[in-house]
Amino acid sequence: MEATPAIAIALVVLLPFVAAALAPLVHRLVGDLAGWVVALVPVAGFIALWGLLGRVSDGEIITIAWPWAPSWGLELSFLVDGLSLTFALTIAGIGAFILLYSGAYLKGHKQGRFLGFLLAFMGAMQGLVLADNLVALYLFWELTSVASFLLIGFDHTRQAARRAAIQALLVTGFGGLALLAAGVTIYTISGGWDLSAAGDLKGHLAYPLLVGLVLLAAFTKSAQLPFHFWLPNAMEAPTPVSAYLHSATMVQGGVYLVARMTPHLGGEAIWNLTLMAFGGATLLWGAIAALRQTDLKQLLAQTTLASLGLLMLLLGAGTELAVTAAVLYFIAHALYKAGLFLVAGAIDHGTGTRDITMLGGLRDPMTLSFIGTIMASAAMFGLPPLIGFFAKEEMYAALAIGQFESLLALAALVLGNALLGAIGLALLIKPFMGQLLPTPIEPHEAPVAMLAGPLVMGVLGIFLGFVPTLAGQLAVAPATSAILGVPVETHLKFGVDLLGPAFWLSVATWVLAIGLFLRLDLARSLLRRTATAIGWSFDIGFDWVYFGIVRVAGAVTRLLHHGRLELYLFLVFVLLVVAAIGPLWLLDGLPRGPQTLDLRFYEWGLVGLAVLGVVTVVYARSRLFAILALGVQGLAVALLYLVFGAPDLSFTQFMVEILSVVILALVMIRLDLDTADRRPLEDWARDGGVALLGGVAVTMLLWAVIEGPFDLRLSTFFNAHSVPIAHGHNVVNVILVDFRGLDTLGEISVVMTAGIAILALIRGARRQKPVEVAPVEPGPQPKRRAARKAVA
Amino acid sequence: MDHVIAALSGVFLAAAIYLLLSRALIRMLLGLVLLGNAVNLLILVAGRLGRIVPPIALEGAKAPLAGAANPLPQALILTAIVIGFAMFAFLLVLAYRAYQSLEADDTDRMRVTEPRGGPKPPMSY
Amino acid sequence: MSGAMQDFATHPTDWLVILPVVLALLGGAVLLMLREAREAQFWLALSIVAVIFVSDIALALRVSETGPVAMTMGRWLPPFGISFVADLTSAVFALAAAGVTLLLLVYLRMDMPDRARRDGVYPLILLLLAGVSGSFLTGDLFNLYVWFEVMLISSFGLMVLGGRNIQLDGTVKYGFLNFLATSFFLAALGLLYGTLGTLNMADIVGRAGAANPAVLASIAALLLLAFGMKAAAFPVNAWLPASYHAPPPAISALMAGLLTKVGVYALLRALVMLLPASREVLEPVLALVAISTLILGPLGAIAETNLRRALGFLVIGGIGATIAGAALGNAAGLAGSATYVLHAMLTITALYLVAGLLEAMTGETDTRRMGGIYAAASLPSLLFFVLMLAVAGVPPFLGFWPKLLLVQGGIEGWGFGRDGWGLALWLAVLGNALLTLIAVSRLWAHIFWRAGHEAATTEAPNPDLKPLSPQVRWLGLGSAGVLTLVVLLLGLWPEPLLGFGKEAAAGLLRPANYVVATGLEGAAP
Amino acid sequence: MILELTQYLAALLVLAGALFSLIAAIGVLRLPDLYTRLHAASKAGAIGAGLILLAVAVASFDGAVVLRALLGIVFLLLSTPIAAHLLARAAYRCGEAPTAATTVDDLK
Amino acid sequence: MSLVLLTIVLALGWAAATGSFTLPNLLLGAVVGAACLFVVRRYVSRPNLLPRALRIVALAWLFITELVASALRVARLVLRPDLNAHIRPAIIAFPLSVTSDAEITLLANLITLTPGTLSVDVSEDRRLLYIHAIHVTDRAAFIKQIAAGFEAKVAGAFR
Amino acid sequence: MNSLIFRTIAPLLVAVMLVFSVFVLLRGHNEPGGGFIGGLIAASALTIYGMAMGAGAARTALQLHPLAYAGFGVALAALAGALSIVFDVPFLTGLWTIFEFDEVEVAISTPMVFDIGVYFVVFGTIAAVALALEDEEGGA
Amino acid sequence: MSGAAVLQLASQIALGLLLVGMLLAVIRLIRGPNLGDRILALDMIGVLAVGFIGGVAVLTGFSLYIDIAIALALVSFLATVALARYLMSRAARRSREAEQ
Ligand code: NA
Ligand code: NA
Repeated sequence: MEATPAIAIALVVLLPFVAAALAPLVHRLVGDLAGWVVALVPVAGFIALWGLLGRVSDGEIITIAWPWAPSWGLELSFLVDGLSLTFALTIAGIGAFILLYSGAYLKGHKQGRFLGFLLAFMGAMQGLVLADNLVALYLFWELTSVASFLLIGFDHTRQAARRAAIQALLVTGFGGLALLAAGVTIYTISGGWDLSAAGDLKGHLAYPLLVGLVLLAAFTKSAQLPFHFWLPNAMEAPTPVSAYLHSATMVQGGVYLVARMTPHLGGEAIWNLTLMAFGGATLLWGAIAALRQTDLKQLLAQTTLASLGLLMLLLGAGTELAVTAAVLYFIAHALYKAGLFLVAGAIDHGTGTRDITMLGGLRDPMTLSFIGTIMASAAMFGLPPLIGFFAKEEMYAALAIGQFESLLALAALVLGNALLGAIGLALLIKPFMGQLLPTPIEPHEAPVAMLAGPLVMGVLGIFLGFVPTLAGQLAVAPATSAILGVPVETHLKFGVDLLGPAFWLSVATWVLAIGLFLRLDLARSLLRRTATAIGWSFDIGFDWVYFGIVRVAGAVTRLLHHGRLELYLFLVFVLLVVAAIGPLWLLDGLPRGPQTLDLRFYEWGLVGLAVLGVVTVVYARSRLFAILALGVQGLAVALLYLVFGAPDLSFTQFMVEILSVVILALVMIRLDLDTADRRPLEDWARDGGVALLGGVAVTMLLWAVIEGPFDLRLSTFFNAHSVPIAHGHNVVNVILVDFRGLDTLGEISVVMTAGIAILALIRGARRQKPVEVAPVEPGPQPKRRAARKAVA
Repeated sequence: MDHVIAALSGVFLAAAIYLLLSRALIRMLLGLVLLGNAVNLLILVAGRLGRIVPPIALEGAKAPLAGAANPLPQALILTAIVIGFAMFAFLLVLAYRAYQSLEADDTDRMRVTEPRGGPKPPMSY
Repeated sequence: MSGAMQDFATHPTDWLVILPVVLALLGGAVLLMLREAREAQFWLALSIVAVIFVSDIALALRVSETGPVAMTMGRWLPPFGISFVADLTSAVFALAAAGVTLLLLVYLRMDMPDRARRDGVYPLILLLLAGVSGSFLTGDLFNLYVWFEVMLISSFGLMVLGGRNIQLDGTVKYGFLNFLATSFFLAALGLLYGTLGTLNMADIVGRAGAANPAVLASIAALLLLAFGMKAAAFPVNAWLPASYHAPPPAISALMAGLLTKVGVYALLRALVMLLPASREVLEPVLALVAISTLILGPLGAIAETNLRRALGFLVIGGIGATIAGAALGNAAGLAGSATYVLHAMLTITALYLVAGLLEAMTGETDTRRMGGIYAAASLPSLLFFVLMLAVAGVPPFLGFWPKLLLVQGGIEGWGFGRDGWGLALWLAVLGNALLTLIAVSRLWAHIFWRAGHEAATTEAPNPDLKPLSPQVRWLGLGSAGVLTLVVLLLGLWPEPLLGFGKEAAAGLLRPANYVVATGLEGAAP
Repeated sequence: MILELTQYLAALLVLAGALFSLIAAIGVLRLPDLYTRLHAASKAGAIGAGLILLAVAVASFDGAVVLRALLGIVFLLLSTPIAAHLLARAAYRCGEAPTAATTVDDLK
Repeated sequence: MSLVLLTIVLALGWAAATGSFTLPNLLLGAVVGAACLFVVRRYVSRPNLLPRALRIVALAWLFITELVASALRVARLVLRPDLNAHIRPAIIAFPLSVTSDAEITLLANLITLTPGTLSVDVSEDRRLLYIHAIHVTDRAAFIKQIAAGFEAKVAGAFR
Repeated sequence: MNSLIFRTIAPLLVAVMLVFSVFVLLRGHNEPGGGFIGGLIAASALTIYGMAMGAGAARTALQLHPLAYAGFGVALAALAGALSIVFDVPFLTGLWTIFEFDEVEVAISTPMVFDIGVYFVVFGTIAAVALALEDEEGGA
Repeated sequence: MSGAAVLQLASQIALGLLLVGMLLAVIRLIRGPNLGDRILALDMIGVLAVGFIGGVAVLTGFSLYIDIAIALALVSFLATVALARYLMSRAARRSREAEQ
């Protein structure tokens, strides 16, 4: 049965999301068997992908595109080549075991949500590696972060879990934004959203920017120094999550991105050297940090860091051999690291502890786990004929020739691999060999669902080691071709070249590893003392930044949102001044000013009366006095309207002004009069200053307007047609009820609505007698005037 | 003539701003009324002032007298006056209610939504 | 008729452009007359809004098929009568507003005290919708002012319903600052009339080029100030966090979902379509405003412990995003702005609705004392999670698409070195996304993941959690759920959204169709 | 001729009205207390405004305007004393003491 | 009864004010007048005005002439340089003999509008009208003058 | 306001003011005035009535809640505009019917109906607010 | 001098006199000393404004302005009543407070 590519993609990418939505239902229906049921989803995906393997290993690149947002040139396009298929198969294959494992691991718990999140993550991860469209790539990239957030925070009542989840989300989200920026930049340069059509971007002005953005995205996702700290913390998640997301798949997203981008961005020194430098540093950092750990999961997490660094380093080296090594190492690592995590979970499950110093002699009670660990540790140690060995051989071969950087990288590789090897030994020997130590739970073997993964993956690692040529043909060479952008034939074959430098470097690595293993306790205490002496870590640094942002946010927000209306208003008026006069001034538009003052005496009189009224309003000491003065200026304005030929306005102004006084008086009956302007002197000057400037600025602007030409055609039209067509002699009224009747309709709606609102307010008052006490908020309370109660 | 009335509008605006900054709700409301008048005068001037001849066609006439004032700004101002009045009435009753319930007419002491020394953001995850 | 009136019959579907406003006003008026019929009020209001919603759908379909639709009131020739013009931007915004209002009416029913009904909550909502629809659909600047005021006064009414102290205080701040904003708008449009001699938007398009650029720039700056205040852009956004959390959640939702968006819409219309030359002059100012709003909004949300106040800050951050599009002024950026407005109308409203449910469950508004919902209630958690990701712009949720367009607009504007503002805006949009992610993940951790109160040392579940009553579950979760579903579906299938964004940007940048539809062919530049 | 006459009459009326109004204002300014000021305002004020309205009526030479002017005058005559009365009453109740020159105060 | 008559009066006034004594306009005036009276219907039926219309008109004339005289006198007073020497204010309780609301009101208004007097208040029991006078030398004479003058005429007009 | 004099004269004043308000309303199309001002005058009249007789009496006189008048006004104005739909003309188109009575033309038009709507809105709203404030005080 | 010219002149003089009157009333408004005096002053200004409108009507021949004058007389009466009421209620409150 061979699925068409479209159906395969749908099965691989879409089905997990559907299953995720249904997972809680499945759990409700079948209970603890849910893991078995949902594991069928990745199995189906794996089979579908397997069907494509033949075509892809023949060098075909399969693309599928569905319409998505045609108006913005977006298609939901996917691309299946060696690289994406290798990743996708890994994700589906390991995913099946993880789901199976989870069902058993969380037996008796509410698994629905958990399985759903895992399935959603699986779909997202598949989308990420299969997407060709840059937007889709970003979409799935972010979805993996979101799923990871939910899974790390699964044990959400503990602050440590919440912290780890937020940390992972923010660090990877930060990188995600860089990816978004990079994607859009590529679109801007290439004119299309499909990455496969982007071509060579190295010549472009934005190339350094693109490299920076892509590597930022990749480094955060794949936990490269200095963004590595979130990954060990992510071990707050349940063990299957650690195994799946935080070793085998999601964290490989960055590695995948670098590989995927290599044809477009790779080859320049800036790309290669940055990758090698950060990769190498992360490799050593992780490997050394792992020595310090006693918790099995922490230990594995640190080695994952190292492996991710190693992969970055190899991709940075960029030669055919190096890339082949990277692909091989990716496969090997996925198999053995997931296995190790699962075994760690099984140990935790079976003994109640993960502390390596408290474990020993488990080979008898947990034989199957022991066998799984042997296979995984051997791969980690790089023993032939496991696939891990070939990966190591390949990478040494790749870097043993070349310049200074390569040799430096080679040294880092040897050291790193030796450290990892030592830990591999420790993982096997410490918990399983020696005497059986007492543990919180009587040690017992995990169920088969939990052990299926480690065992099958271990066997697979061995199997692939025996058929490297097949692996090379089916996956490694196609993937390498995709990364390098040129067809590559596989050169992998079973056997060891005893004369090559690579083998001897391997031997050196083993020797070093055994030596390190023997001095492990010393190394651990040494490293711990060093860390204590330094007293700082990137993890602490994250807290500094995070709470720094929170603190700054708090300070800035309290500063800006102080709750003092008068200051809010002050700012608004300052801006009014700037807006009214600023552009006018900058663009040389200031007015000439009045040439003559041709007012008639009564006009002057009314202007004077208005000014007098206004000044009185401002200076009135008691408020009722001010209200009366308000009446004066209102009357003066109304009379001004009259003498400027606006009787309707005058009419309305009289009515409204007087009614305002009436309503003020009605309301003031209930308000205790307070006499003085309470402003301190400096406020007085400040407010007066901005008031003056505001008046001047708007006057200037108005002058500038009226000194320009004016087009009266609207009014000419109204004057001409008012009587003949609209049958009205009062043009203003005709405008109100006919020419611009809609304004009036809105206006009366305002009036009516004001009525509703005011009545609601007054009713509220009636309901609330006696005066309600304001909710007590922390902070000093304003003094209350007791007399007020009598009024209300 | 227009320049003077424009300046008068400026005077109104200045007084309005000064009152609106006074922190006493009733004074601020008076400021709003003055602001309304300032803007209305501004619109009148922006539509260019006419003199004493209203835009009303006399009995039997087909159009207002030549030199009649520009009717459109008047209509706009009328609408604005009415709206301003409705807003003023609402804000006035609101001020009264605020004064009654919050026991303050000083905006500096009306701090229910944004209390002085409000809570600091929690330093936790 | 003597060259003063249109000589063609009005097509029945032209009425779609004015129908939402007329129906809402009529509905509000009739409901006011029927104040005693408490139960009938709800059903009447619901059916009116439903009819408006359907009519808005028809309008949007018509506009997307035939281009902008216009009606000039009173049969007078434009620009003498008041024109209503629906281009795709207006039509879709109006549609979203009606849809949101429809769901809110349902939501409001879940716990509506009888006195709120007596105080006129239904007429007020209808009038708010009238104001919002009118603002979106009008083609006349002064008429826009009138609808702004309709919107403002009805929001005043809604904000004080119930009359708790916090509402009064919030409304004082909201009231004074917003009324000032509309007054500035009025002054600016008076000045614009004094400069161009017209109020019709399509007419302004044709005439702005010939006017004194300095004067126009100052007027544009005044408009920017006025609309910036309405939209709650930094530094004149203080009223929003001071007031939006004060009224009951449904009312908060209505305001947060609709009101600031109208400010943004007006800003886009005025500065991009009407006064493009002035927009260029003001570009640095717009950019500064956008950048600071983008950054300070989510910072506020990070700092805030009152849930709905925190959401208010997220609203502000989004306003920054929309202004960023206006500052960029290119097609992608403007499409980003337009789609962002749409996204925010849906997402922010839904978030407030969910916030209301959370408040009902916990009896708290303080995030420090909410805790424990994730374990207790799946559906609210799911809704909030989807919405918070949408607001943070995480794909595939709705908010991602505007962010994508803005990032694209930023790069185009920046042009790898041509324009520093483009780069700064680009970085600010990205920075906003990160800060918003911090803010929402904090909210999530504190409200959902944490077991109980912040101070509580145990991990025991929050003892104060109350289950939702069946009424609340159906109406509240139902309406929030429908809205969230829209957010989700539009995120997954963004073609309608992006197609709209493209058209909206084109309409703002090249308003020829708008002008022609209004009936002013000769006036197009 | 009649028109001319009415115009002279109107001129007279408008001047007289303005004069009365001014005098009322002077009274309001000069008289010693509220109660005495109310005398000036309620009498001279009403008369002044009334005369000017009459002047408008006369000058317009139009029956409708005359009737409206009369309506206005009637209204002034009805309202002015009531306003004065209400104000005096309120001021007294509010404790506003009459001028010291007051000889008798039966309201005390 | 009086509502109908008042309606007719208002309709005539309407027609006069609008300047058109046509039938439709009169009808309109009647409708408007009736509607407005409907609002205040509870209070207008009490004074039965019409039968005394003529006497009332006569009173009104008296009222206006007194008013002019009063205004002139006040004008002379306020223009005097030695203003304070010519005033001797007093508030005097005037014992009312008229009893109905309409009569009291009319009297009070007349008093306000006539020389040197101003009605301040009516006692709770409606027996006393407090009058502020701007210049009183003889209290008894003052009371007598009002009782014989305006009060008698008002009483005459209403009985 | 418990003044006998005021209470006695107020109904008369109110009736005159109301008539005047309608007068101002109806001739607004040709001379200064119109629905808004007419409505304000009517509302002033009602306010005086309320002050003199108490808010309760004023409410009784109005029969309906004052805001119902406002709602009626908006509905009337909107319907006057919506009538256009019947005649295939845009919203708020002025439609005129002119009757002849005794050589006198009486025009009935939608702008006039619209203006009457305005009148009711203003009257109803201001009266509602004034009476509500009056109620609050309970009469001094 | 023609009747029209006399009328023009007279009405202009009248406007001047009324303005002076308003000024004096404003002085009273400012000087007070009591609230009652100020209310009276505003009432006076209202009445003077009625006259002013009449003056403008005479000056321009737009006798239709008389309606504005009437309306102003109506509402300024209302204002005075309301303000008097305010005074009254303040008196009532003071006595209430004094009792307590
Ligand atoms: Na109007
Ligand atoms: Na927003």
